[in-house]
Amino acid sequence: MTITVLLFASYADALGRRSIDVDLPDGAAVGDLVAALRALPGAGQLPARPLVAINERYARFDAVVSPRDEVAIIPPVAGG
Amino acid sequence: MTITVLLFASYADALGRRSIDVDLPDGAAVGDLVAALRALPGAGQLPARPLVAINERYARFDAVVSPRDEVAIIPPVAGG
Amino acid sequence: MIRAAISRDPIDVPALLAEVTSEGCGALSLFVGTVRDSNDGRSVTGMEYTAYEPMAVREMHVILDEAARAHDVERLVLVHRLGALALGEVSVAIVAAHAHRAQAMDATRFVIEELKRRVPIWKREHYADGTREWVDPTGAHAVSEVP
Amino acid sequence: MIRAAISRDPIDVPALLAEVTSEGCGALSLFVGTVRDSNDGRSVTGMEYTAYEPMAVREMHVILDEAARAHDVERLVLVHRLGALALGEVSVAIVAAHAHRAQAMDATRFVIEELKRRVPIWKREHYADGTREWVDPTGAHAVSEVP
Repeated sequence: MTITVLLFASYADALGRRSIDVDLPDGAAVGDLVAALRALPGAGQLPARPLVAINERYARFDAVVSPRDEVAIIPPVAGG
Repeated sequence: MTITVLLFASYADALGRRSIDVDLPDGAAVGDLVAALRALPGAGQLPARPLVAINERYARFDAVVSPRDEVAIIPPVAGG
Repeated sequence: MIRAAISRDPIDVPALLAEVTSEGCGALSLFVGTVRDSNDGRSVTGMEYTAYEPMAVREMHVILDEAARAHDVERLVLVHRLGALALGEVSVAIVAAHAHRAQAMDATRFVIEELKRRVPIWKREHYADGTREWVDPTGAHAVSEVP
Repeated sequence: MIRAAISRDPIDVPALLAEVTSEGCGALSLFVGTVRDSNDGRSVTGMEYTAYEPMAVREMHVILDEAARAHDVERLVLVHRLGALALGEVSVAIVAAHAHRAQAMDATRFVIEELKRRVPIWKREHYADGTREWVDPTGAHAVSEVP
């Protein structure tokens, strides 16, 4: 399956784009998605365990993703 | 000696005036002044140990008063 | 920039915010007290504030100095209104600015708590039934002893 | 009256104060964050805010609901600015009104602390030397692991 991942701020800068498609086996979890992302060129700046949101909610690393989900990698937040 | 005592809010209402002269022996303390005040007509509403200020600072009951001091009886404060 | 004042005119809150604002401060905290339409279940129509003015201003300055020292705040303003106030009018405003938020909020809170504890200001509530009464936050009636 | 919003236009703080004011509320608390002229010893010339907007607004609402429940507050507004901000401009404003002061101040503080902890908003500082950098409050560099 192909998952489209939203990128923001420093992570978007690191990968040079605002979103990226990642190919994953069916039933893959957030952790698998992060591992696949980190193997991409320019993605060395991503931490091993970044915050990840699925459908606008923070998700655990073992949460399963599906192509219908809106998935986002969340850099350390700095509002205020 | 004669001490002029400033009155405010509910205490001014109770005694029907904004200040009152109290005759006291030389060397009298705050406690003596309060006792003398409470013996006056209408002063029954004064508590036995009201807050008292001498020269714009809260004073202890054993502080000595002099005719040169500005003395005030302070009702329970309610600012804000 | 530390200022304490008593005012018989309405308090201009936006002007106070502008007064403490500084490009060196990333955090600004404000507390405002206003005249409320009820108290202890009674319907209130207005409030009348009075003070032992020179001592009140003196105590307000002492409190600001203590707050500035305790919370490392250099931009702090406290203004208290006196006179007859209508419902919703501002009776007191405290603004603090600091590089960081904790100090600004701590200073504001310290000032309102201490003001209520020891500044010689009094208020008389006017009720819908035409009566009026001095507010005694100690809960004591005038005939009781102050604790 | 609970409202969370993101704004690309300047935040009108006096309008927010008026929005939560009510004759039933005797206490009003405001916190404002502004762009500061220095950070960690570096001279700052401006700030750029960006967000994962739908999630940010969603989290802001969740925080306000938690604050309302925890502190019994019914009048609470949170607005966060996005875009390019000059020094001194307001980046975030929180206002809470309540009958009593403790609840208004507690709610305001809860909201700013939680906003900084979990709302997906980011800021990039622009420095006097022409460089710019995303702010990372975790203290980690982009190459380090998030704790």
